[in-house]
Amino acid sequence: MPIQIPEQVKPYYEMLRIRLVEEALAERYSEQEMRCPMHLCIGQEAVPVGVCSALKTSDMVFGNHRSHGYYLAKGGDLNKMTAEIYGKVDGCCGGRGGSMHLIDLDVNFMGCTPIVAGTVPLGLGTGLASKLRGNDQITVVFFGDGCFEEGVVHESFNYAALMELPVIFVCENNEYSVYTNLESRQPDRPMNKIAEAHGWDVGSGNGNDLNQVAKITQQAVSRIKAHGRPQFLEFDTYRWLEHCGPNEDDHLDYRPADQVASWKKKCPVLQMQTQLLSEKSISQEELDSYRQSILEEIELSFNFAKASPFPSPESLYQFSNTNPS
Amino acid sequence: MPIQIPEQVKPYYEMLRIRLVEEALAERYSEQEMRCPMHLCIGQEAVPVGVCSALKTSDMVFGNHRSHGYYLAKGGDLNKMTAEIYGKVDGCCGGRGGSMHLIDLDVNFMGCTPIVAGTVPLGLGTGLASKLRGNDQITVVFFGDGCFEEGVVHESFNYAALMELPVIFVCENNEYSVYTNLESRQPDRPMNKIAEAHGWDVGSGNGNDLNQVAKITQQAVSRIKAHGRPQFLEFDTYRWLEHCGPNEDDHLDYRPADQVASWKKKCPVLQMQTQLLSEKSISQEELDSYRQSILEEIELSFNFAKASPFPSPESLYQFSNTNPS
Amino acid sequence: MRPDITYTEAVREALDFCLSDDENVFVVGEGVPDPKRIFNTTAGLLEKYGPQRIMDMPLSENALTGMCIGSGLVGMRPVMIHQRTDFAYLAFDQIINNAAKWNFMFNGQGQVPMVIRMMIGRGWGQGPQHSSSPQALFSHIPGLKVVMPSRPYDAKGMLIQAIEDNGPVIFLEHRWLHHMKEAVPEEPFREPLGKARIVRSGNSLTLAAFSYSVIEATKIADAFKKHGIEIETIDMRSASPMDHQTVAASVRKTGRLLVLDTSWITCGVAAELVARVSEEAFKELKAPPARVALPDLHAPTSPTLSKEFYPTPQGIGEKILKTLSIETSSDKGSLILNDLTTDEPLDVPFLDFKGPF
Amino acid sequence: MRPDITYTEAVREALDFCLSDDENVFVVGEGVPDPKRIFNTTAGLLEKYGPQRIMDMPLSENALTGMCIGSGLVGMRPVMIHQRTDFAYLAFDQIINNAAKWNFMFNGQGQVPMVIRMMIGRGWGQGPQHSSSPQALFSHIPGLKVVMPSRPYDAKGMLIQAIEDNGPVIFLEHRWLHHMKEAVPEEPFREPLGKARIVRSGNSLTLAAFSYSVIEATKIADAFKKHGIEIETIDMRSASPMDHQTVAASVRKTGRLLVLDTSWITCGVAAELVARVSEEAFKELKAPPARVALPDLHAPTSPTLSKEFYPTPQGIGEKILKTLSIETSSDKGSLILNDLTTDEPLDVPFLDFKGPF
Ligand SMILES: Cc1ncc(C[n+]2csc(CCOP(=O)(O)OP(=O)(O)O)c2C)c(N)n1
Ligand SMILES: Cc1ncc(C[n+]2csc(CCOP(=O)(O)OP(=O)(O)O)c2C)c(N)n1
Ligand SMILES: [Mg+2]
Ligand SMILES: [Mg+2]
Repeated sequence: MPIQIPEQVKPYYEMLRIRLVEEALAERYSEQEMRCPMHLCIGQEAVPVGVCSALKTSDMVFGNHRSHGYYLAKGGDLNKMTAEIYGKVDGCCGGRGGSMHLIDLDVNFMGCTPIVAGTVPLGLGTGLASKLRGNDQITVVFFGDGCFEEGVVHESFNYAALMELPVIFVCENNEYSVYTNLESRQPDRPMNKIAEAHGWDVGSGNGNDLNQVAKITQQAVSRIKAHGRPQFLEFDTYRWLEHCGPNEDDHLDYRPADQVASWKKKCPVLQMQTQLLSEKSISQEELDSYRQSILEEIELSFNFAKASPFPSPESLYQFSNTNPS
Repeated sequence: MPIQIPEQVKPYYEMLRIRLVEEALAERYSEQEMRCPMHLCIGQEAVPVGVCSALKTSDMVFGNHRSHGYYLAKGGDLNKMTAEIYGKVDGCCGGRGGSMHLIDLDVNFMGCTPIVAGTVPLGLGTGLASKLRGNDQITVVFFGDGCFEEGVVHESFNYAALMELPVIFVCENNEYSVYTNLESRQPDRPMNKIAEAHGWDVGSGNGNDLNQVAKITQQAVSRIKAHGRPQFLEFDTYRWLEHCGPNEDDHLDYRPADQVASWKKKCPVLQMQTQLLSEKSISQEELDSYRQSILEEIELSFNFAKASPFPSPESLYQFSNTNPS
Repeated sequence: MRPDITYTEAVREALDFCLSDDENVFVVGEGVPDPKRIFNTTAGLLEKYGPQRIMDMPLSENALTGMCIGSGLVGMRPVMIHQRTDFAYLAFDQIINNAAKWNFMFNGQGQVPMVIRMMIGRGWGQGPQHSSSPQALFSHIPGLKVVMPSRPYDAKGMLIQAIEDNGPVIFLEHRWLHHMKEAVPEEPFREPLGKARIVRSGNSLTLAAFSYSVIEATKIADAFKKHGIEIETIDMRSASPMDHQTVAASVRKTGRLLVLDTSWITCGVAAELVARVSEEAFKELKAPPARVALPDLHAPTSPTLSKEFYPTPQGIGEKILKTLSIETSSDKGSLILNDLTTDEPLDVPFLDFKGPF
Repeated sequence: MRPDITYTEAVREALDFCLSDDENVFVVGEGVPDPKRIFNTTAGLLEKYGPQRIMDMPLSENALTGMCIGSGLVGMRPVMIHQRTDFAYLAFDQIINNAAKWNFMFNGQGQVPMVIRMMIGRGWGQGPQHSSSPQALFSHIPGLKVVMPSRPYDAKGMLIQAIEDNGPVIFLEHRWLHHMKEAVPEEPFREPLGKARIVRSGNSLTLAAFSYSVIEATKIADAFKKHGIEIETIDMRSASPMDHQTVAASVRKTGRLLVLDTSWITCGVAAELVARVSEEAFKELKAPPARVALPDLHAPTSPTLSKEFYPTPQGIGEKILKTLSIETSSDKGSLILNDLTTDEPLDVPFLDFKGPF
């Protein structure tokens, strides 16, 4: 962070930063230089930041298709992310992946991929390794309400409970999978109860309330340290923009207009800001200076990304494990 | 049934018949003419018979690798089953499948296959068809405790609850998957709770007690008629012989000796027989005559199977849908 | 005559006809009734046939495939849709172990009259997990038909045929075909599964192509034609059954074969076609048979890598010249290659495409 | 020298060595520590390395594959086992979408040093769902190595190499090889992945075979040798990378090629080999290249159908004669075919086998 931020304001700063980064991405997407699908998490910033605030750098995180927030909250390098989205050689996977394939092993952001539930069982493996090696690394896997429907999630519930793995599954319930609402995909029952029936500890809460997310996650971390059982956390939140892409899509009418409006009122960034201001933890000037400093950082990251060369065509053949010829 | 059996004795007769058929199969297996894997359900007969006693012929049943009992209890043709195991043209799939691929569409035994959980989601499809068509056919899928670990079972829990499908999943919990005990595969929690958390009605009971199995299944059937929710039934039971093949395998010591012994004392056939005799629903002579008549039927079925020709080599090419050339 | 229609509309018309023709037909897939209607291929169907026949589904690809199979066993005719082929790998168990085998293993008892439509993604960062082209995987499995129409006409005729077929059919739609247009009859019609189509005849080389490659093949054949080289261009249309007979007959005339495919080269459908033609028309081959397909690498996102990854018209042209024993540096060779040279980006289906998709 | 050991024991020794050599190696699979010890290939390992490294698992193939992949990302070296290839279809998602792609798609960050041992079933009613041979499916996927050693020596050397390899390796063991014996060094050694081996040299025809087909090939070559025809027999050992160079070099000498494979013919690895050799050694081929593999049908249970389904020595012999342009009715032809005629059942690995297995 380019400027000094008081400890208790950091989570807010992180959320604001994710918001501003994504707004900038959305704005510039139409320039046609970010040539990849992009799933923004605007409106959902409290979950990544709240959860990651309870983790150490040595803890491991896996994401999914919508991972800018997880990546940044875990401490992933912004320049590398931006360059990745631009398909550049300095991207975090050298331009091979784009927005849906972020990785930063320096901070144990282990990777994210767009096949729904693809990374879920990987967390079992890092969890097992931690357990076998007797270290205290926790693994967090972030996924959505849609992902919960994949069988492998349930196989993972069984296995992690059986082996008592130090993993936390965080389900961001934004009520939609693309344009399909939860009621069209799942019966009316809490997801929590299923994890609980498998023997997991569970927690749930308001995914737009950073303090709540952070606290629930801290409790889960403490429970793991205490008795090693896996933890399932469900947070309710809401996506503001279209499923994939930089725009709003409320004209498509797949979500009730009042639903969108009411969730926008519960903006996690704004709520936190109001609180900080009312507590006088922060002044309006400080706020403005944060925003300014983040916008500068973002500007630099776009400069970095644009200045970075495209990968050379020949580099395509690197890391092909099968056919060395 | 070659002889007249009073209604209340029929379930006993069915169990005895399955037992004697499988004993005969086990005895003759060493002749090397049944050239296929064979999973016997000796010791577990009450579940198939009890469940099927609550079904109508129009109801549909799917089985798994261990399906002789399900097939016979549903009314499948014994001759065709025996011939199938012998790989003969009069087998229920013309010798193509063997013991693990039984089918008798005349009685809506829809098929069984050995990929664990393979038939589970098929029951969703027959269930959906019944629902869309507004008929009252119920679908039952039988599977084991090991099968419960496959992700597709959980996807099926979600879908059947969502769509309110008229299906009953019957889990025969015999505590083992091959040589691996339940504790090595699942955490210590009831399977029932998981189905329940998905919104299913559940029931469970002593799988060696035919009356209990029948009653629990009847209740499930009534609940489906009443409100159309899917039903999960779990029955505890025990396999006497080796996982696959005709012999005992207690010398392998993978099961506690007293466990085997104590379950053998709870033989479903013998328990029922004792009850019928003590109730005076049946006399020893009648019992003997049943046994005699079943043994004759079995003898005839082996004769049938042995007399049936092998399928002609050319017939192999029938029903190849892809490459007509 | 009515105006040309898109591939998308052709697919939609086929679905619409089959739904109206047989009440056992239903359509299910993630997003089927959503506002985007599977790239518009299911537009209007929900309104016409209702939610019991035009169904969304949970993200449970394997169970829902099994559901479709089970429904088929009692006479329904499911059409399942995956917006990307890659999601179908989650259902390989049910597709291979059950759909492909059921009718055969039960000696003809129980049919699985199921169609699985899947889209092959390409470009605009579809990248490593959203752009595979699994025709070879499915074609290796007995009991599955695998078709990949390249033009709107076939999309309609073959989809109707596929839905009416009594066995499982994998119906592969390349995303870069959806916007293409041509004249297609309004009334229903059927095109056979397993028959290739000679797009244009020629006598110097047989260019057999699968799916989107047909579009590339036709353009390239045009360029060669301008220079007096007539290439017989064949749209394979089906990967399984694979109509090698039509190709072998063509090779008997031209003596030369190049196969274009949209998937990885190793163990791809192009290998099968080369093998069959080599076995059957060996004597008539005047030059080694050849293939152009993807290198054995995963699809990269970055446009510069994309350009290296996907075949270019020039690259294909060079391979053709080689098969014809024309030096690329010769007058004719360099003229042709020059005509084929383009700096169009290879990560978008058409020039003014504005992602994402 | 110590006595010959079985393929089973060779596999076991390889596991034992790797477990002792690197504490990151672990073995997981359904039944790994059970009394049968995966056909004895894991015998003694539980006692020696304990339950943390020799692990059973729930029937959750996809999640456990993902678990192994995840463990690989942090430096573990998992060996996973499926007692039948068919169970691996439940894990296609993780194998293809993650294991095969991870290292490439993350630009070299994160390795998946995983071996998946899978057994190919055959006979005694393994039937439609327990006897597939998926080398072509896996070989089509970039990023996977696919090996199928046919002899104990290679089983040991290639398994050690596979476990030490930094990428995912599919290790296919045909069940009919497990009881075979030969001399194998007691100390660890490595055999390369991706290199074919000339089993015997000859100059009249190149017979390239995969897995159990090598056993068949060798017997058949013996029969031909008795009649003065020297067949160059090649054990392909790996399906991917596929060592077509060795085969092409052989064909340059013999002019003729027959490929034997254990899977379905269409889009199989034999097609790939035929295609590569046709492309590269076209001029040297004196006869059409040929393949013997399974018909595009599912494996039947009944012995009479099994006999029609699996290739017979006579059937392969006829194909060889045809490639050599020797009439089957000629003196030599009929003598050879006569030698190859056997009425051994084709549904058991050896004559006194007493199922099930
Ligand atoms: C296996 C698989 N099926 C379908 C898709 C298409 N898809 C991409 S994101 C997505 C929605 C996932 O919803 P959810 O898990 O709730 O995450 P959200 O997008 O709401 O953050 C779908 C269906 C996919 N990528 N992978
Ligand atoms: C997908 C799959 N994995 C593994 C196997 C091997 N297998 C066959 S039966 C069986 C045990 C299944 O246990 P359970 O479901 O409890 O049934 P039971 O044998 O006890 O009746 C296993 C592991 C298989 N056939 N399919
Ligand atoms: Mg969601
Ligand atoms: Mg069991």
